[in-house]
Amino acid sequence: MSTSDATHLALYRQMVLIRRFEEEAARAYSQGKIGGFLHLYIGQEPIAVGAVAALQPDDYVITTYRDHGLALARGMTPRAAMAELFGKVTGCSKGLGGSMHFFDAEHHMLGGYGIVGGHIPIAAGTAFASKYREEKRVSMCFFGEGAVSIGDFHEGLSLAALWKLPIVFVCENNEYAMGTPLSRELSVEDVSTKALGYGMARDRFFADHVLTVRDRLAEAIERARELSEPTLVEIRTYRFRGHSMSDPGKYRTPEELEERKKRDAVLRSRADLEAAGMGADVEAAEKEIEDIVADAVRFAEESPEPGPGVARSDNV
Amino acid sequence: MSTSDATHLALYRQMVLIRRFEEEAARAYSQGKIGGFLHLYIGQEPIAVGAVAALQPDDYVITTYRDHGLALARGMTPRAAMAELFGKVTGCSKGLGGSMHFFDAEHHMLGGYGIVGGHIPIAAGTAFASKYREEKRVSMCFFGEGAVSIGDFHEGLSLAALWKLPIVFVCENNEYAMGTPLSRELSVEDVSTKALGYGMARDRFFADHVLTVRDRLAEAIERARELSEPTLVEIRTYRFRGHSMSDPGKYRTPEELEERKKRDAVLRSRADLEAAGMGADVEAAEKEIEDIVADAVRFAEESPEPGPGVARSDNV
Amino acid sequence: MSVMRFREAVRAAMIEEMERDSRVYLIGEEVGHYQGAYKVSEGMLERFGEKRVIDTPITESGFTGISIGAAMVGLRPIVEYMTWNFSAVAFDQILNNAAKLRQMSGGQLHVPIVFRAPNGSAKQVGSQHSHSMEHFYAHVPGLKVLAPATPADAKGLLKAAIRDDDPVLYMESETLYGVKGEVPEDPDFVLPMGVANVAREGTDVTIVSWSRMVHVSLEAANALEKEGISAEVIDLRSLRPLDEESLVRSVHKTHRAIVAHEGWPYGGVGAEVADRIQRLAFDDLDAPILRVTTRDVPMPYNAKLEQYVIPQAPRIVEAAKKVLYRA
Amino acid sequence: MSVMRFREAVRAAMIEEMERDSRVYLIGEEVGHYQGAYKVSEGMLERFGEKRVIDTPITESGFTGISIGAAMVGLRPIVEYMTWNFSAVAFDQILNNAAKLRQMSGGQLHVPIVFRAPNGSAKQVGSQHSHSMEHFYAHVPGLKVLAPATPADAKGLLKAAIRDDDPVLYMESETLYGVKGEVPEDPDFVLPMGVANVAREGTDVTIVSWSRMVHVSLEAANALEKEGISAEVIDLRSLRPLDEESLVRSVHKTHRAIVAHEGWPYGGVGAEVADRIQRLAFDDLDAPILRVTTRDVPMPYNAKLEQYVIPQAPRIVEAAKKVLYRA
Ligand SMILES: Cc1ncc(C[n+]2csc(CCOP(=O)(O)OP(=O)(O)O)c2C)c(N)n1
Ligand SMILES: Cc1ncc(C[n+]2csc(CCOP(=O)(O)OP(=O)(O)O)c2C)c(N)n1
Ligand SMILES: [Mg+2]
Ligand SMILES: [Mg+2]
Repeated sequence: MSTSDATHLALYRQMVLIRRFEEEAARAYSQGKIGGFLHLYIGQEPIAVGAVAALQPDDYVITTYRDHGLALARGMTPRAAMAELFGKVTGCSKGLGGSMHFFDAEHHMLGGYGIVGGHIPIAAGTAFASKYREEKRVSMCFFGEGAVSIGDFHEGLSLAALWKLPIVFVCENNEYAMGTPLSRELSVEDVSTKALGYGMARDRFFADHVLTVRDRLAEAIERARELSEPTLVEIRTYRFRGHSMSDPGKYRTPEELEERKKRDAVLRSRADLEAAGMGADVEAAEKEIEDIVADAVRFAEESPEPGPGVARSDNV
Repeated sequence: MSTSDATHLALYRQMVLIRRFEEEAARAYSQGKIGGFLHLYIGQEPIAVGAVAALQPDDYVITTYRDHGLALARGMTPRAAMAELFGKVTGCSKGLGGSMHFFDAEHHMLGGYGIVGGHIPIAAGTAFASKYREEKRVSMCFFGEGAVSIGDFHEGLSLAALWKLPIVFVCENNEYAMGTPLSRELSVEDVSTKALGYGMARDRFFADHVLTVRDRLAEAIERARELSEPTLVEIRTYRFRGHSMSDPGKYRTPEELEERKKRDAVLRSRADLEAAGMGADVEAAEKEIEDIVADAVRFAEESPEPGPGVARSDNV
Repeated sequence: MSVMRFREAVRAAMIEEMERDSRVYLIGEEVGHYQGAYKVSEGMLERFGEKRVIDTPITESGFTGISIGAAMVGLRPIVEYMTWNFSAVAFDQILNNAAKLRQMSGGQLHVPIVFRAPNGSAKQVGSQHSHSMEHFYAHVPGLKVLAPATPADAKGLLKAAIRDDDPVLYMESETLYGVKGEVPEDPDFVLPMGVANVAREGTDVTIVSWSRMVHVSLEAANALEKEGISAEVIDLRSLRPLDEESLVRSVHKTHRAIVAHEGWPYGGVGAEVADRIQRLAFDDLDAPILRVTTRDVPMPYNAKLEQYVIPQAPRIVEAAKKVLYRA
Repeated sequence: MSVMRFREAVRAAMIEEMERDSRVYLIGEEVGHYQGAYKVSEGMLERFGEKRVIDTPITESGFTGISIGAAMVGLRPIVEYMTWNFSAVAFDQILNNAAKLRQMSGGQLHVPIVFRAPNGSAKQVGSQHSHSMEHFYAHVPGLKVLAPATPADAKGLLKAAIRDDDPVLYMESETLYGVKGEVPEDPDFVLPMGVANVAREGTDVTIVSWSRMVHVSLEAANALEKEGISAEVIDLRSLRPLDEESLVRSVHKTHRAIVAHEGWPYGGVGAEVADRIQRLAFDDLDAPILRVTTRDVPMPYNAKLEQYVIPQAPRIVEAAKKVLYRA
């Protein structure tokens, strides 16, 4: 296997991990084992996986409530992730955070945030800290296109541009904010044009392939690392599930959904790998993932719940 | 006198009224007759005066705490304006608002606002109402370049562009936000470029002449009135006084200030009018203004203060 | 009278007022095509069209400001936040513009606007989505704050809010939307603001509450009854203005009071109620006023911890016994 | 000991802590080149350079969020708002991120940050610039809120705040900046948070206060003394955590209490103090607790009306007499 094939296989494996993890989470949710909101990342896997492949392990990443994909790509154990969804004390956030608030400080995954746009200045702040400490560390901030109209998007980007912070802003444009299509969200559907007013570098492409994502983001990451300059990157994508588990998804047609599923980057990578003669490796990886996810579910089910003391804000 | 000369004279008169009004206000402030903050408009007069000349009387205007100029240009009586500064019950806001909160509902001057950026969505809301009622009414919103980085600027413009509201956003770029020069405020000093990301029409020019302001704004006003489309207009200008009365103004050199005073649009109009043979009219107007301002000060001094009942929020 | 759910009562109030007055419209995230995140506005887009049922991008500060501006010049917006939590990004607009414009303009302007949304805990929605925002807003003069507990009150008070000439904040609850009750059909069924309701008469202890917690308080009152304790439950309904008289009247009878509410213990509406009672009915009190509140922590996600943190009937019962010195 | 003004004490605390710890820096509008809107940070840019004294554009939510992010990964920012009023546009960042991150991350992250600014009324700055923001923030678990009244406390508490590992909100007052007092020079003079100070001993009535109002309360106490009434003045200094014990101890002695503060009457810190006293010292109380607050209106601009609206010593005197049944 060539190095690049091995890499691709590893990225494929990550994408499958996210997908299978979330499919099982969805099942557990419908069994009442997971509560609250559950926003699935299914369909958008190439973004988190491609991004992490282009980053260094100690770069900072931060995202929205749709955070399982990034956390897993970044190295959070499926056990800690699933246990968090089950509200268990063995979860990444001790069962206090839930699906929307995954944190993994060890892997510099600085959280999933519930207020649209609120984490964008926070991400800029991590980049500010890197610059302050004169580290060559990059921050990467993920958000949906729904966040682009809100004040904190603008303030975060304004300051990052003015202060030349080492950050990559990644807009995962999946064409819907909950039930609102792009056309009712933004007067200009090309999100990357927002960069013009900040004099910020920009990029824009489709997440049709995990390697495309990795390579295009690598350019923005290099700009941040070497020049300490921010970039706004719009990645077009699509979510295959509802906004959250409670979303009936009536705002789009089954045809549209089926059409978009044909562009599924997970299938695309699988096909590529098979074509490259790695069908056996693919199947071995998939088998392994099944076991890992099943183990995560078992672990989550068997783990204890947090006791009242854990809820105290001064005692965590 | 030609119609256009008569118009120019009238606009000159307005500018002089604002200037002399504020000079007297500054004097009263240093005598302790006016309290709180006092932000003078001196140097920026061609903007409010030119804008009002281009608007219809029932169009809506709204601005920041630097609001005397717009209020007077719009037709607020100098008496009501000065009495407000003196905190008297005869003031436009009954002495409750003060310098930063001039309101004149009769003239559709919908206020001076103290929170930077906060009035921008409010202005868009007045345009929303006009559109809702299918009136051909335009809203015009004034703000400093310091407001351009804040969230409400972005949200106001985003929604105005998306919903095609009949509004003109006028950024009075006087190169400083308090003591902060443009270079430390914005990564792109050309404020009008912000329009690109909203797909909004834009314009940009210097307020060197009141007639330029009127004519250029007329284009944006027409776009709002006829097409119900917003425009972002950046007007470069300069304030000749400190940010407020308490500002020592150490952030700029006396040379810079003197240089800019040479471009004073009030002097420019005066010179034009004299050259057009209207020296006598100019002097008559100036004389008249002296009397009006003196009367306003007298009125303000002699007016009664509001009693405790006036402060009750349900009783105004 | 007809029986309807809380969510339907809210909807009926909006529909009736929109039929009655063309200046009234509904604006917010997903209120139109999506039929409301919690289906409160279901069918309204179809009925009134895009002009009057307006979907917004995620711009709470922006559409709050826009609605204040529109109200200022004569429209009468109903602003829906997806939940009250998200009003935190519009806090300045509500505090500095909606609440102040009447006074700071010397009475020239006023802002006839309703802000409404579900408030308080939902189910396991965690730290950033479980706020009881009334505790922030009731502090502010220039705002009225309502928090009904029943479908009838929901309708009557929302109609009052929409007809009011000043800003009214109206607190719903996701966990109340399904609750059924009798609701008057009279299109002019409008309840006065600032009048509490005695949800249950009693003689031994007064339990003051509002919104969802009224039901929990009634549950506690039932439990207390079994132990021979007669609890009176006051449903405030209106937090600002606050019906002091009803509080005083009840405590005059019972001599003991508890305030049971969602939201953190420090300050807020609960502390205000306690302060008013101790101030206005000091000589009537035979025991300190106790408060049963959400515990003083951000809301945990875990289901049991969440229930532990939110006030439950047994905690109210315990507090009642304490003020009766029966603990 | 050296005598310094309140503003100098604040500055000294910042300078000492910045000398001590390179992770500490100051950020805000006009803190650098302009030397601070109220000259609190005068000379600091020269001393520490642009890297550590950072002027921002007008982006309160942005620079609050940026500072929270920087704190989360190890820096220790001091965030200055030009006044606390402007924090209203950053409300969500403080409420949802600063206050919650420790808990919602299961303890993985924490946010060592100080937010500071002048608070309360200044002089005739009107409706939108005269808020007492402590009443909103003290409600929130995960935040600490300090409000010193003297230069010594200003220094000792600010140093404590900067050294704390969690968010601390620190309330100054424009009208206090010029006040002089003795201040310890020891670079490790750090006061504990959550400990009130008896600003004046007395036996007949307890007046609870903080920040600028402590001085007004002392003025009232002097006036009361002339009428033979001995007032004890408690300077809370720390609003959250709140020193219940000191309150109880004082009321145990005086049997009567007044809370005197700037900010509106509904809810807030004053109501909380009243609630704690009635709850924890019920049997000691001989009269209801009264509150002397900013009146329940947006701040008017007119000078006399402003003074009428803000609590003055005579109003405290009157309240004291009332609880002593001498009115
Ligand atoms: C300030 C705020 N307003 C509203 C919400 C409710 N909300 C949660 S997610 C969402 C849609 C976000 O869409 P987008 O940014 O495109 O991200 P996606 O869900 O598509 O990943 C909304 C409206 C929120 N969380 N925060
Ligand atoms: C949200 C907010 N932050 C800070 C301030 C304090 N402040 C008042 S005016 C001002 C500068 C504004 O500059 P600019 O927008 O350029 O307007 P100009 O004063 O030059 O007319 C600042 C920082 C405020 N009023 N509101
Ligand atoms: Mg989206
Ligand atoms: Mg400016």
